[in-house]
Amino acid sequence: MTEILGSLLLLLGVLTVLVGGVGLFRFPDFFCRLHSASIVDTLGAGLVLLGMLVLSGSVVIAFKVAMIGALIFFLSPMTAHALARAALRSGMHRDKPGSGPSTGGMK
Amino acid sequence: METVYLIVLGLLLIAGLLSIWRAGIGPTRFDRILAVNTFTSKSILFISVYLFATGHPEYLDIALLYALVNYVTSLALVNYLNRNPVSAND
Amino acid sequence: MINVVADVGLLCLLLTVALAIVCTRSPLSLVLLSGIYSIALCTLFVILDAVDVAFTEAAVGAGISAILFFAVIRPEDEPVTAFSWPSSRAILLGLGVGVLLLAGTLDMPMYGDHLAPAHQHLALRFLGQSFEEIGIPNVVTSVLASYRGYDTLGEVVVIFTAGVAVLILQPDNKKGPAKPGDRDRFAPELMGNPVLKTVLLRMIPLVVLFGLYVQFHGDYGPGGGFQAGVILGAGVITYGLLSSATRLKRIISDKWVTLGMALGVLVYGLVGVAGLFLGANFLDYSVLGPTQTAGQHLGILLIELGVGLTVSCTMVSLYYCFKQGES
Amino acid sequence: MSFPGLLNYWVALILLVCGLIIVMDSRNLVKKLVGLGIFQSAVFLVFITLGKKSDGSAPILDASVSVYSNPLPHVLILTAIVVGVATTAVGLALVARIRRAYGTIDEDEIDDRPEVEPEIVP
Repeated sequence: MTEILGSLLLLLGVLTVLVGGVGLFRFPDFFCRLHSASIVDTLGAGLVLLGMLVLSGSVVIAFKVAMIGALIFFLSPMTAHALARAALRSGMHRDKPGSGPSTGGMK
Repeated sequence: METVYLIVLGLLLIAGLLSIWRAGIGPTRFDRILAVNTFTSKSILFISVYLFATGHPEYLDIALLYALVNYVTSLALVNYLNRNPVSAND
Repeated sequence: MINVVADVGLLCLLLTVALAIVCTRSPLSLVLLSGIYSIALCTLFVILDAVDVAFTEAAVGAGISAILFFAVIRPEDEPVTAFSWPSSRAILLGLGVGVLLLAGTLDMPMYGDHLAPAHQHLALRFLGQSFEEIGIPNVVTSVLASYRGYDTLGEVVVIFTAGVAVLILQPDNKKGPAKPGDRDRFAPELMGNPVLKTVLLRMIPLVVLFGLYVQFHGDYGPGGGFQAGVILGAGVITYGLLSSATRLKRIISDKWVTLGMALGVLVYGLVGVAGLFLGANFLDYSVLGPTQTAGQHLGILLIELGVGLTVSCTMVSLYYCFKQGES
Repeated sequence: MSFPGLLNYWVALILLVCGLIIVMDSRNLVKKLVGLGIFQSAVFLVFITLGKKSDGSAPILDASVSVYSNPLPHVLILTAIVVGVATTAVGLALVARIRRAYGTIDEDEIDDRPEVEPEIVP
């Protein structure tokens, strides 16, 4: 039972991570990519780690997994925030709505 | 169970490749640092899942270390950008 | 099966990053790509059962190299063209070397071969007898600290020498006009940002705690003085990055850091000399305690402390030197 | 279990050649140091691959494990990594010093102005 639940969580999480990766690869400008990479990635990592928490047999390992999860949960959004601020301060702006996603890249 | 682990590891590798691609082509420096960050979190997952798959989860310390010091690169970069303000676009 | 798939996949990732590095010219992108390279390499070390090595690579690659590189590169180095292929001469020469080496690899043992010569004499002894002789489960630590203690002493001296060399190369700041107002304030963007301040200031004790865990748990799991030194150094440097090197120097002055570098090597050497005085060979810890394993335990603990002290102080000293060169 | 065979060594070989090409070809001193790091890591990879035993586990003694990989290459490479970062730091310090003396870290630009005396600039 725990194995099935753990596997499901692992697969769901890794699919989410993959979706985030595709977003990072495909989206047209930095802020879109930031959105996909940080938010979706944190969710996916959380799901995978939750799956491993279910699968972990002992308390020590469960604690380590929970620790990794907590660190990712706090540090990943913080990094995204810092990056977004730094990008805004350096004068980067979101593409104009009219230019559409096909322009690709930042100018 | 082994099939599940194989699928998970394979998908993580593909996601890692996408991150590397983004880090390689940019186009701005922020894209690259973002790609480094997501690659790190994917490696944390990869190491953890691999250790679980091979039955040695006691070495999770390595993944924990990455989760702990992942911020240093971003912090050093933000520090660098603050010291050397340049106009955007790489 | 899992092992082979992970191995091949990571080798592909490594190759991709290496080729990207060959074609990239911007220093900033290079530093970031080499960060990715280091992470992929570390993961590969985990796949190849080298957890201690992976630990070291993780600590070094994520904790310290980026700080050093970012202290040296400048925006004016950014080239006009971001990508360029290497010249055909270099590629030809590289290919020549590659073909010669390829001929050399054909005699190598296959991946994971149990009968490979490397696994026969010394390795069997280390794996079979180190637990009776040294008494700690991590064979890597017992080989590093006890069987090959002399070699490790040499490595520590090399790190110390590198730290001294960087100290010599740093600019003589006493003559130059210092800009106290500019350098003595908290980095405004970083500390004015409550999110970064709240999270990262709380990270520092966690990182230092983890470093101490790695230092003292190194006998039983992956870890040891080298890794712990780098992690502790990274934790201390984080405060410098968040505020400024000047503020960090008020807490840990550069004199103490330099002293710590030397003290670590001294502790290591003195443990060896203590063995001499108690009637054994240099760096033979068996005589340090009532029983052989107790002596080995004590000796390994002490020399790992020395290694950790030297490495962490060298890292902080490197940070100070590069900060000084920057202004 | 003979599939990866010599693949690890071949990848290490390509990495080594990549590092060599970077060191020979690039004129930027920071890129040369990154290339040195790649060259070095190829050597690490060869050593660690030599220590791997199939179905082995990390050389940390445990009652439930019977096959361990070879600890000796791990010891050699572990110290080499830390020494590697220390030597990279020395290289970077030299680069910073060259920048103070010549105002650039590009070899071509340095060659154009050989007459600058390094001692003049503080």
